[in-house]
Amino acid sequence: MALTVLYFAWVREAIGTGEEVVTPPAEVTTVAALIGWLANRSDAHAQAFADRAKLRAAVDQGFVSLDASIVGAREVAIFPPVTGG
Amino acid sequence: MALTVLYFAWVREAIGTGEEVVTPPAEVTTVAALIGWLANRSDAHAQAFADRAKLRAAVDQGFVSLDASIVGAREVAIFPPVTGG
Amino acid sequence: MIRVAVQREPIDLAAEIAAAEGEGAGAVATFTGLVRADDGVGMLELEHYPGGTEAALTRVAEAAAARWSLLGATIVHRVGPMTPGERIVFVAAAAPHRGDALAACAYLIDRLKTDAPFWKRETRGGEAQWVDAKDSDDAAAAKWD
Amino acid sequence: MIRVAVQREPIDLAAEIAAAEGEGAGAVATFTGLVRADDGVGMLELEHYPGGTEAALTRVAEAAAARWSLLGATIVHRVGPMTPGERIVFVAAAAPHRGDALAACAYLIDRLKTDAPFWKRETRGGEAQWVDAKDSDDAAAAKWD
Repeated sequence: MALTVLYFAWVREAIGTGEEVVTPPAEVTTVAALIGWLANRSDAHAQAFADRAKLRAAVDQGFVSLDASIVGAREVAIFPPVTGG
Repeated sequence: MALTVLYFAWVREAIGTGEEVVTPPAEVTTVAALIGWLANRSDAHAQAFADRAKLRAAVDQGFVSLDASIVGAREVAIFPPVTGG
Repeated sequence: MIRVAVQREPIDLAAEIAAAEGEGAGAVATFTGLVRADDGVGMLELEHYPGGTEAALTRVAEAAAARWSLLGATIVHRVGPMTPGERIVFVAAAAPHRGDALAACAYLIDRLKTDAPFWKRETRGGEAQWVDAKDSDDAAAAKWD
Repeated sequence: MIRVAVQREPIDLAAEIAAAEGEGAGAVATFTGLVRADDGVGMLELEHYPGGTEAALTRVAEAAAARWSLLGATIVHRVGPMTPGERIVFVAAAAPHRGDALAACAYLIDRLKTDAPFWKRETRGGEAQWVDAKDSDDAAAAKWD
């Protein structure tokens, strides 16, 4: 099923786009698995995702840990730790 | 020695003035003793000072307890608990 | 960096905050107390101890500046008659970092309540009454000891 | 009673505070974060997650309203480029009593720092760099758990 993936801050810059629509295989059921699958799309993806400890994620606009499920999700965002305020 | 005594809020209203200059005898050395001595000046004073638990004081503009010394003081203020802010 | 004022004029919030921000701070915390409209009060009058009140407010602000890393501490308190919705008091703490600004702001208003000579008289339906001090204010002030 | 805004325009403090006071509150606590001028930063840019950021800020404000007796909770956050001295963020809590307003105000800014998707990029001497998250922010947010 089509999934919108959003990137922010240096993740966005490293990958070179802020948004892509992908169709991961059915066995990709968590954020971590999605990141592993996306890492194969290009060297830029692989480099952006090299250090998982620096990545945070949201599923359908809610912050989640990387082992959270993406089953049924429409939008996943991958980004560095937040620094607002 | 001449001492300025200031009254505020309902203490001022009960006594009928906000300020008087008095010369207490030398044995009046504390705020409590001063209040006791002032209570003899009029019925209004006696009534204003009837319940000591409702009185607070400052000596030379600093809050003190009623057993504080007034020796050498130039200004003593007597008033109800404060209610600012 | 310390600003203390006791005034009969309304408190100009925009001007006070601009002055507090002008210290070059990264963080400004403020507290504003207003006359509540919800308990039947038609008018509130504030009496103070001229000279003694300013001295007490300065001591409160100086104590905050000694305790936290501040760029500025402001206390503005209104006296005289005022009506529901009007500002009674404004305090602000400006600091490089937010923790200091937030803590100092809470300290300023908590200590002002017990350490500065002001007295409130409320008028309800034409009848004026001096406001009693609250034990909760003593407790709030004591937590900073 | 909840107002959340993410905007490129400068934050109009006087208007935001007037709106917060308009809730009929007896107590309004505010926090303003500004771009610090003291560490060589020439420009600061804020990126956000359109839709996701507003949703996160709304959750923070609703959590504050559920936890304290509030009349209003306001969060206004600026995005895009800004320069030292400009306001990045403004939060306000309006309540009948000061304890609720002060606590909710501190909560709003502490949780916003960790729970809302914003990213800062600083430019110093022509060189841009993404700002690292601070452990102290996680600690400040966690104290409300």
